[in-house]
This record gives sequence, C-alpha cells and structure tokens, in this order.
Amino acid sequence: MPPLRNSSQIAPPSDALQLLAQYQRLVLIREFEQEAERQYKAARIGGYCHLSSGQEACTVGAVDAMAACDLLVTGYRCHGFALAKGTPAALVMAELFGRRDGCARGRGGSMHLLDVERGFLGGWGIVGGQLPIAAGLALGLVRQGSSSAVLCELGDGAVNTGAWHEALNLAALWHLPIVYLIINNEYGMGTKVERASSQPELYRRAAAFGMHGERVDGNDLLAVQSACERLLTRAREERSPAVLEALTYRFRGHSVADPGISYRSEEEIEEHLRRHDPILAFEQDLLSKGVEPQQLQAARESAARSVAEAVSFAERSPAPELSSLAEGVYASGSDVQFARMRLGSPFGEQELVFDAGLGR
Amino acid sequence: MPPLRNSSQIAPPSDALQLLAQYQRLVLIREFEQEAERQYKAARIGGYCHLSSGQEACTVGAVDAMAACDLLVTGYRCHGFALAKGTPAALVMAELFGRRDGCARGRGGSMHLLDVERGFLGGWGIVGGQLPIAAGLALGLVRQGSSSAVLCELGDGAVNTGAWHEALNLAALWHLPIVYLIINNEYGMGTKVERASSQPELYRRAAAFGMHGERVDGNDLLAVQSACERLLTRAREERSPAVLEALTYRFRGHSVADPGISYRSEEEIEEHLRRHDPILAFEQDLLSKGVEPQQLQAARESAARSVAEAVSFAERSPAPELSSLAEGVYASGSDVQFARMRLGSPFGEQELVFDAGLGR
Amino acid sequence: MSAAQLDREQAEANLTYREALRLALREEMARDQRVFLLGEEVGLFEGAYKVSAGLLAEFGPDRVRDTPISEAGFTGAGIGAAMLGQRPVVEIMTINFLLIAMDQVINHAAKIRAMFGGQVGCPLVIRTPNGAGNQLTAQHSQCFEGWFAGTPGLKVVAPASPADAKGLLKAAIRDEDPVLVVENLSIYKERGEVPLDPDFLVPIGRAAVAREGSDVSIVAHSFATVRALAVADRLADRRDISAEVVDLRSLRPLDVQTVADSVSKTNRAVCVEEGWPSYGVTAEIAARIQHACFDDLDAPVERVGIAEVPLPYAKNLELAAVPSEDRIEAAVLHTLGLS
Amino acid sequence: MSAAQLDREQAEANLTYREALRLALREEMARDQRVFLLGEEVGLFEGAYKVSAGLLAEFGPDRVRDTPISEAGFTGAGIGAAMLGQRPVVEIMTINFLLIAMDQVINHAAKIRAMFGGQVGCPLVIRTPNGAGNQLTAQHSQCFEGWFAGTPGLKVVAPASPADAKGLLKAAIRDEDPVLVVENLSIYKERGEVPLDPDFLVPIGRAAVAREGSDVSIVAHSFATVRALAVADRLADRRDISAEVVDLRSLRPLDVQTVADSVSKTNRAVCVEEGWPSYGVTAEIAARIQHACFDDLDAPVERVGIAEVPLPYAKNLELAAVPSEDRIEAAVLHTLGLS
Ligand SMILES: Cc1ncc(C[n+]2csc(CCOP(=O)(O)OP(=O)(O)O)c2C)c(N)n1
Ligand SMILES: Cc1ncc(C[n+]2csc(CCOP(=O)(O)OP(=O)(O)O)c2C)c(N)n1
Ligand SMILES: [Mg+2]
Ligand SMILES: [Mg+2]
Repeated sequence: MPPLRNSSQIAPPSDALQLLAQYQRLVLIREFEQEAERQYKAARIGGYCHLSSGQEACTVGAVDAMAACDLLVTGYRCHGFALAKGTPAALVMAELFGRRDGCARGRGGSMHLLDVERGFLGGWGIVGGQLPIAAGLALGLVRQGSSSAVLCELGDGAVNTGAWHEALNLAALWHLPIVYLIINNEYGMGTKVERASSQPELYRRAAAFGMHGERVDGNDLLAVQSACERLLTRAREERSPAVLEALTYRFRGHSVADPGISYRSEEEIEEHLRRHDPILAFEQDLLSKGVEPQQLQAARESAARSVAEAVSFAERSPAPELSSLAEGVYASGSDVQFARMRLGSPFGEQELVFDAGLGR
Repeated sequence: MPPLRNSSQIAPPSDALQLLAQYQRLVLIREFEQEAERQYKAARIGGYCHLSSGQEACTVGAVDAMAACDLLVTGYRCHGFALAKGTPAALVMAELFGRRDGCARGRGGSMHLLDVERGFLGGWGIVGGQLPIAAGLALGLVRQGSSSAVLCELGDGAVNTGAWHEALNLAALWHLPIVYLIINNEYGMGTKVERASSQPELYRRAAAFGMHGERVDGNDLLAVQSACERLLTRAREERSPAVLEALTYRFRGHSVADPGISYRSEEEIEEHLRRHDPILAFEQDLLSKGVEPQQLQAARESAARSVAEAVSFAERSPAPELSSLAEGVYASGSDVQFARMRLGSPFGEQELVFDAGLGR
Repeated sequence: MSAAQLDREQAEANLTYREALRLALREEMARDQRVFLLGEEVGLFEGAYKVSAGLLAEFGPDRVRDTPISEAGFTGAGIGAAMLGQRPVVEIMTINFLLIAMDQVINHAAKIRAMFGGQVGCPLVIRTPNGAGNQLTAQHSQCFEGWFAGTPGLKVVAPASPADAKGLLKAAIRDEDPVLVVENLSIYKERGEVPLDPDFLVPIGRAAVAREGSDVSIVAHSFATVRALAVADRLADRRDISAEVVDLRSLRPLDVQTVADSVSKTNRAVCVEEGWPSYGVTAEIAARIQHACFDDLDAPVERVGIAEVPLPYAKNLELAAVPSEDRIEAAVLHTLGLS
Repeated sequence: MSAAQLDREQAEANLTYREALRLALREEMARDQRVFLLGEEVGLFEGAYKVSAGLLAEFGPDRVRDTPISEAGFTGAGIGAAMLGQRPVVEIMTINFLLIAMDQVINHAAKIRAMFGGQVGCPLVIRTPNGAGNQLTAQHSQCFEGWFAGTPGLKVVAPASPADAKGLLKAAIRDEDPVLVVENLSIYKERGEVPLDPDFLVPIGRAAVAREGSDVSIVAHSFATVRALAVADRLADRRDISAEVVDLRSLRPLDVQTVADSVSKTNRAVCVEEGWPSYGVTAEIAARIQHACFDDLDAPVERVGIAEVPLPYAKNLELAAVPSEDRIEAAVLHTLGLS
C-alpha cells in the first residue's frame, strides 16, 4: 500500500474560525446520531437507521471540498452528509420522525434525505443504485452548460456491484465531471472488504476505466478535504472523473438494529475508538493550532442545543395528512390522465389513492 | 501496448496431422457459415444469425486448448464453437433449420447451440449473461471435486456489462477454475471498442480483480491455443481464474441482416481480408511446415462435403411435433403440480400448453 | 390562422410506424434542446431497428449518444439527467434487455418524485420494442410491459398504429413523469396516416375504440390490436359478427372507462395480448371488466395470449404459440357460444 | 414401523416461521451434500433476518457462502452450479434487490430447460422476503412475486405459516426446476406447529383451505393470508359471517381448482395481496375466478392490496397504505352488500 497523504503534507491550515466551524459540524453529527439512536429505541423513529459514527471526518471534509454549485449524491448512510451540507438538524430530525416538515416531507426517512436547495440530491437505498444516476447528473450539468461537478458517495460494498462498473465506464467515456468518493469503513454489513472485493485496494479499480484513483486517510478531515477539492476542481476544469477512497471505520453496527460485534472483535472496535476517532484527532489538531479548549466546549454545547431543538421541532411538526397519501407520486396534472382508471379500480386503491387526490 | 505473443515464440509445432485436422475445422466453420447465410437468405433459417468469419482461428485454438473434461460456455456467436468442439455439422444445421434432430432439438436456433456430451453448455443470447453462469459452472466443478475448468467466451462488448464485473469478482474471490476468453473483433455491432470501453486494452481490466490478464493475436491459432492451454492448466492446477483477450476481426456484418459497412470503411474490411485472414495465415504456416497443397485441398473438399451433407440431413429432419410445444419447460413430473392450474386457465393456454402435454 | 397554416396542421402523411416514431423524435428534438437520445447503436448504426436513422447526422453526437452495452448504466444516466430537467429518451434495444435496468427503472425512476416528497421529478422516456414472432427464441421474444404498468410512479403506453406512435411518443417526451413507450417489432413496418402537425399529441391515459361493433368487445394493445382488427374484419366478412376493438394504448394509466363502456354495450369481452396471459395484462383487464360490468356480462371474459412456454425457435412451434388470428377468432366464437 | 419411529414422524414443535425455514435448510443440507447456501451475509452475519443462523458453524464456508453485493453475479453463479446438478439455495436479502438479478432469473434460469431442448435443467432455489409495513420506505417495501409467477419455466411458492414454510422450502430444494420461495418480513416471527419429520414436504401447486367458511371466500397468499385469517375470526365473532380463507401457497403452478371450488360454494370472493393490486396477483386470481365460477358468482370479485403509491416512510401514511384488516373487512362487507 502506498503511503497515505495526510494533512501535514498539504495545504496550509485553514484559519481557526473555519476549523472551529468544521469541528462544530463533526460534533453535531455525532450528537445528532446518538440522539437518533435514542429516539429509535423509543420507537419515534422507524425503518432502517444507519449511523455514521467514526466517519464524520471524511463526511465533513468531502462536503467542504464542494463548490456551492456542485451536486451531492449519497447512499443511505446520509445523516452526516445532510448535516455537513448545512441542512438544519431540525428538518433532518423531522424527517426521521416522519413529519410534514421533514426535508423529504416525511416520505423518505433516514435513507432518503434530500436538500435540493443545497444541491443534495439524495439519499438512496439500493447499494450501487446511485452511481449511474450520479453520472447522469454530471451529464445533465454538462448538457446545461454548467461548470459544476458531482460528488457521489458510496460504501466499500458498492464497489462490487455491476452498477459501479457500468457507471464508471460511462463517466470515463463521456468525460463527466464527477468524483466517486468511496467511504471504506472496512465493512459492508458483516463482510470485511477483503472478503467481498478481490481487489481490496478499492481505488485501484479506477484503472479499469483509465480513470484516476487515489486513497486518503478518511479520519483526517483536512486531508480528505484537500484531496477531494483537488479532484473536484480537476473534474470541473478538465472534465475528468476520478475515484477517491477514504479509509475510515464504522464504530457502530451496520444499523441501529445490529450490535455490530458478531463479525468483528470488541478489541478491534475499542482500538479504533481509542486511536482513530476522527473527532478526537481533529480536537488535538485544533488545540495544537492554538484553539482554546473553551471554544471546543462551546462548539459541543451549541451542537447539543441544536440537537435538542431539532427533537422538539420534530415533535411539534405534524404527521403528513392522510389525504396526502398519493401526493407527489406523479406530477401535478396527471390526475386527468388517471381519471379513467378510477372506475372499477380495486377496492382500496379507489378510496385511498384516487380519493386521496392523486397528482394534486 | 505490450508485444503480442505469437506462435513462433512458443511450444514446438504440433504434428502435421493434428494441424491438418485443425485446418479442416477452420474451413468447415467458414464453409458452414457461408452455407448458413445462403439458407438464411432462402428463408430456411430464421431469427438472428451471427457469423464468425474472421474469428475461426481463435475459436479453434481456444477449443483445442481444452481438456476433454473442461466445460465451454459462449455467447450467441457460437456456430464455430460447436463445430470446433466436434458437434456434427448436421446437428448444428438441423438446429438452424429448427428441426427435431437439432443439437438443441430445434428449440434454441443459431444463438443457443448446445452439446452436453462434449461439454458445451450453450450458446447464450444476452450480452454478458453467460459470465456469472460460467462462474457458477466452475463453482459446481469445484463442489463436485472435479479438477476440470471452464472456458467462457465473450465479445469485446460484454466487457462493459455489470455482469462482467460481478462475475469476475466472484471468480477471483472464490478462486474458481475459469478462463474468460474475450474475442475482441473490434466491434460490438457498430460500436468500435474505443467508443464503448474507457479502457480499450480489455485484458487490463482483469487487474481490477487482482486477476491475471493477457492478450494474444487471435488470428494466430497456435498462439491462442498455447496461451489458452497455459491458462486453463493454471486454472485447474492452481484454482486461478484468468482473462485472455484474443485480437481478431469480424469480416461480416454483426448478423446476416447487417451489411456491416455503415460504421466502418470497406477499405478497412478489405485490408483485414487481405492481410489478416486467419485461415490463409494457417495455410501458409502449414505449407511452410511441409504440408502438401493437395492435403489442404482434400481438407477443403471434405469440409464442403460435410456442409452439403449437413444441409441434406437438416432438410430431412422433421419439424418438432406441435404437441411437443410445452415439452421441456419443466422437469418431468411437474404435470402433477400443474394439474390444478388447468381449470379456468386462459383460453389458448389450456389447449396449447396443457393439452400439449406440459411436463411430459 | 391562415389557410396555409390550417392546411399544415391538418396535413397527414402515409408513414410507417418506424417513420412516425422518428418524426416524433425529430420534432421534439427540434422543439426542445433538452431532449436527447441515448442507447446502444442509436447513433452511427442508426438504431438496431433504424428508428433513429438520420438523427445523429442532424443533431450531432451530444444529442444522439451511443452507449456501451450497459443498460443499467445508461438508463441510470438518463434518470440523473432527467432529475436536472433534461429530457432524455433512452432506447433499450428490445424489452428483453430492460430487465438489466429493472432496478434503475422500478427502484429508482418510479420512486423519485414520491420518495423525496415531490421535490424532484424524473421526466424520462424509455423506448423499447416488445414481441415475439420472428424466431428470436426464448431470450428475445418477450413482453414485460405489464410489470411496468403495475408500478406506481411510472406511466406506460403501447401504440398500435403509426399515428398513435407519433402522438404518444411526443406526449411521453413532454410528460413530467417517467414514461415507458412500448414499441413492437412486428408493427415497425406497418403503414398508416400520420398527422404532420408538430403539436399533434395523443393523450396518455385514453384508450381508443379502434373499430366499432356490437356483438363482442376485443380488448388489446400493441401488436395484439393489429391482430384484433384483422379478426374483426374476418368476423364481419365471413360470419356477420360485429366485433368492437378497444385499443388500450395506455396501460398505466389504464382507461377502464372506455373498456367498460364497450363491454356494457356488447356484453361480451375477449382480452388479447402478445405476452403470457397468466399474471399478464389480460389478467388486469379481465379483472377490471368483471368488476365494472358484472351485471352486463353474458359470458365470462375470455383471454388469449401467447402459449406459456419460453418461446421455441422452430417456426412451426412459434406459430402455434403466438396468439394468432385463428386463436383470437376461436375465443370470440367461444364467448358467443358458437364453438 | 416402530412406535418410536412413528412418534418421531408425527412429532411437531412450536416454531417460528424463521426457525421452520432454518430447520428445512438444515435437514436438506444434512440429507444432500449438493445443497449449499449463497448470498449476502448468510454466513458470518447469520443472515440479515437470521434465517441461516448457526448453519455456517455447522456446515462450514464451502456450504454457506457469503457473497459480495452482486445479486446478478451470485444468482448467476447459482444457476451455473444448478446446471451441473448442484442444489444451490440463493438468499436475496429482500425481494427488492432481486430486480438486480432479474435478467439472470427471467432470461436465464427460467429458460434453460426449454431453450436447450430439455437437455439441461436448473434446480435452483431462490429465497427472499417480500413485504411492506416496517417503515422501510419506497425502495424496500415491495412485492414482486407476481412477475415471477407470470414467467413460464419458474415455479413460485409463498408460505404463510411455519409448517408451510418448512414443507414448501424443502419441496423447492428437492424440485428439479428453479423455484422462487417468497418469505415475508412480518411473518418471520410468527409461531406455529411444525412437523419434525425430515420427509415432511408440502407439495408445490396446492392451495390450502386455511379456514372453512360458507359466506365468502377470501383468497390470499403470504402475509395477506395471516391478515385474512384474523379478519375471518373477527367476522365470525362480531358479525356472524362465515368466511372461508384460501391460502394460495403456490402462485405458479396456481391451484385454480381449490379457489374455484371454494368460490363455487360461497359465491363471493375477495382477493387480497400485500402488493399493488393493479396488474398484481389479485388480478390473475380475480380473472380466473370470474372465468371458472361465472355462473356461481353473486357479486363481482373484489380486490384489496396496498395503496398504489411508492411506500411512504411516515408511519401514519404507511398504515393507511397497507391492506389492513379493516380494509379487508370492509371489502368483505361490501361484497356481501352490507356496506
Ligand atoms: C443491491 C442491494 N443489495 C443489498 C442491500 C442490503 N444492504 C444494505 S447496506 C448493505 C451493506 C453496504 O455496505 P457498504 O457499501 O460498505 O456501505 P456501509 O453500510 O458500510 O456504509 C447491504 C448489503 C441493498 N440495500 N442493496
Ligand atoms: C444485454 C444485451 N444488450 C443488448 C443486446 C443486443 N446485442 C446483441 S449482440 C450485441 C453486440 C455485442 O458485441 P460483442 O460483445 O463485441 O460481441 P460480437 O457481436 O462482436 O461477437 C448487442 C448490443 C443483447 N443481446 N444483450
Ligand atoms: Mg462499508
Ligand atoms: Mg465484438
């Protein structure tokens, strides 16, 4: 394995304020997800709920490498991405609660967050499914004459899907402005990378498309940010796609339903918690750069406040109206097209779908 | 591009008799397909009909590298493979005619030839679809405790399918005894390799799986045979899968319905016909090794006779009985399971499927 | 409106189904820069079935994009581009290969608008021919349109005539939702009068009474409609039976109203499809008819489809398998108690 | 036969559906070396839904194979191994992901025997759960079994009880053809008496009258059967209505006979499914009933399914969407003219 780039080798440190803002988002994500787990256990959040504890640095680093006009697409482990992008924690929590004010209007839940305004186009749940779509977004940008790029997150497990292969081949053939960010957290559910990928140095698979690929220490926020920035710039300016593999670790189970200890040792987890917690590392870095401990403390408190406020906002947000069940399935105006399907429609559909106002 | 291996660099020449036998199969394939095209135009053959003119050397070379116990799987351009394997031309022609004595009983046609006895497990029509199945055959061999290997043919176009990626990753992870033979004839229908593959040196894609890959001159029968033999032996002995890319050229259109000249110049085709006809090259080789021109002539005549006999056999073979329409859809004994689906079945199905004897 | 304009808008040309589709593509590409084509062999090769002939020359490689053999990849690329408001028209060479993109279509395109709370759309068109009857054998002779028609979030149309081919494809391209346009291998060469008005559209969700009649309703779509019309001619000529032919045209939304009106009038129905009938399109149509017309039906709804086997290559077996005019006629006679 | 033997063969245990499936796998793996499992997380993780718990430890990694996330790849691998006479049991984590392997299942597994003239078979089993109701949202809440049931060359079973789960999975593994075994997320934890006889099989192609009744037939499969039984209880208790519940168990072959016998007796039918009804399983069942029981029906066949929307996350919307007991009961009352 080639030596990983790390932040000390790269760009001069950003100024302290900016670093503090990043720190604040790191702890916001951690706090938010701890709260989400509590709420899940209290049955106020349902479905699948995947936490990104341990992966906060590569999440924030990658997002902060994006230009405002760039687009973001991710898999289902996306709380951190929305929060890093600046989607208010309240809207994310309301989504997890399945409420009307959720960022996906209570339709998407944990896996399908969205923030069109901030260029975050989802939150997708089929492993690998977002990869061709992200290529299409990049194609759409090119066709619009935009000079933006797409950042597409995927897990180490997604690198074994056919969709990976088809999407990356297209991205390379068509010179699409896209960076595929592999968050290699060592596991896809209970399967270690080496047991799933015949080429476990995942970034090397870029070569199959004549594409640039590289690895970065995913626990080093600034290293991720710097690499990602460089590749996004290249994508925008040279229309060159690339793969960036960020090495990190998932502290928690695959989802909150998985204790996460049947396929790896507790020692392994503890070792990572102790030595590779990206938030602790970033704290050390900040302290060494002269940031005061009180400033960190203030950031943590502010994060905790945001989370508490998010919960109370989510609690107050109403559930979607039952009559809206069929809303948003089709574009407005489609009810005319569907009007003649009504007669003789199966029981239930008629009442629930059509009377609920399809296409309104 | 690394220099291609060629036959002069490799193994001592096989003896003249064996070479003559190979020559005879080369010309048999060429003759057979010319006749098939005539019969197609006379509307005695229908469906899609893909000729392999220009690709005979890599076909015969690869097949002759197989041990008797090895299994062969190919795409839809498979006349040559069946003939090279020794399936009687009569049974292949009868299949193209859709007759009862066809090697797939008139069910498969040109794309779905089969010869279980000789280890040829089809003739598959979905580009890339055979690749995971071939891996599964290799897995089946391993589970049976057999020491055989699988040879799986695919076209240059198939290297861009998701199935390629998923299949090769599995083959590498599971150490399956399989050689994937890419017949790179420069085109997938009208699309030149460079327009479809972001890595046009296709064998290099093996590296994405930590797998060995190499290229060979596909117009050099002995070079193909030698490389393929080496890789099949390795597959059997070391349980190591590999990719072999054979560079060749498709003289004719994609299928007999395609004139084959709208996406490439006639000069390009003529150049290949003149300078890279693998049969001419093999002839020269044989003559230089002391084979007599009359022997070649005799082989050609024998091939022509086989083809003529094949046609007359196919003509005499009866069409499948109408009452056999639903035969072979399910294993025998399934009619009991289906007996209660009969009542109230849609009109037509009842008469045609059930009365025709499903499961018999 | 000037007389010349009026003339132009009412002008028709005798075109093949293939030409009508091509005209629809040309007109929409000329009208809207956001419309572009992608698929295997759509450009230099001019389409496996030549629907896109001439379009690469006219619009260039940015708007007519050849793709590798990667149905999931380029369908997904179409979805992404559509999410940004582009109007991609994806050609899948035949519907058999659409299975490779199934996850992209069903789990992605169909879900986007609802799953994200109505905040993003996916105005994607997928064009693809279905059908058996050319000895293309088991892997290349199928009809899967019912599966897509059963998927909320998608719309599915299946024109049976050149005019509908033009009008429905154009309506699909202008639609804000993902639409599957099911073409048919055997109809590509059929001719008919096609309106030349560039704003001629056939509305999605409307069936057509393709032929009026009073004794029995034959309900069909795609190539089965062509067969049904021939059968109706035959029944009129030889048997003095007056068959009404309802061409569904849209499978989702399904125009149950037009079907029910027809059956309420004729009191008998035969549903025909080119695919396997069990769990097929005719199952839905028969179920809807028995529900909507329970008191009007004089006989059970009959269904005719292809034999429930993977399609065999041999011509005689294939001919026996397809829902031939003879088999449709027999079903009509049966429902009339004449068999 | 000894008394002890007889005892063993008649012994039953109270097991969950999950445990019954596991027992079937264990017994068949012990019986036949050719049986092996493959799929994502089936080994070390013991199955996403723990069906295969303990099997890696018992049978080792050659017979319990974890795979990468490559549904097309490992389903295809199962097909190839089956062609050589192995008995692969492929687990697809949920039926939603089966779409990625659609081409392998429909264009390959289903075709092999017929396409090659009956000379090779494909004794493959694919196990996968379907179903909504756990707030899993649009991409993870689907029922596609009707699509497979409409494909000649495949067989499809969908057990609704622990005993049937054991008996049908075992029958599937012993079958010579590709069989899709549709499990269900909500039933995994349901309990029931399960025969311990290692040769206990439930024949493929036989529906069961899960509860006898005389006023109306409720025809269902998978989790809809569980709901239907609860509704039948409720109707008996509260309304003195006697509902017969027919559990289809097999979708292909479909036991039309048992359904028709039931409806001929009750003269009314409500078909229920967990998926979207339009073009769904209930379409086929209703179409068959109207055909087989035309003269016996006193009312149109009713259908109940999930609302025709991509499943929303919010719990209240999801509850409104699923074919709840209330909605099934309402349909029954409606068909009896009581609503
Ligand atoms: C196509 C598909 N197959 C299976 C699943 C079930 N599944 C959800 S997450 C997951 C593991 C993904 O691992 P990885 O890509 O490493 O992402 P991570 O969970 O580590 O973020 C699996 C198998 C799925 N969602 N989609
Ligand atoms: C999945 C799929 N997509 C499209 C097709 C239609 N098709 C048949 S052959 C072919 C080209 C294949 O090219 P290549 O792999 O190079 O093989 P060759 O024809 O050159 O032997 C295409 C696109 C198909 N059969 N399967
Ligand atoms: Mg991972
Ligand atoms: Mg080729």
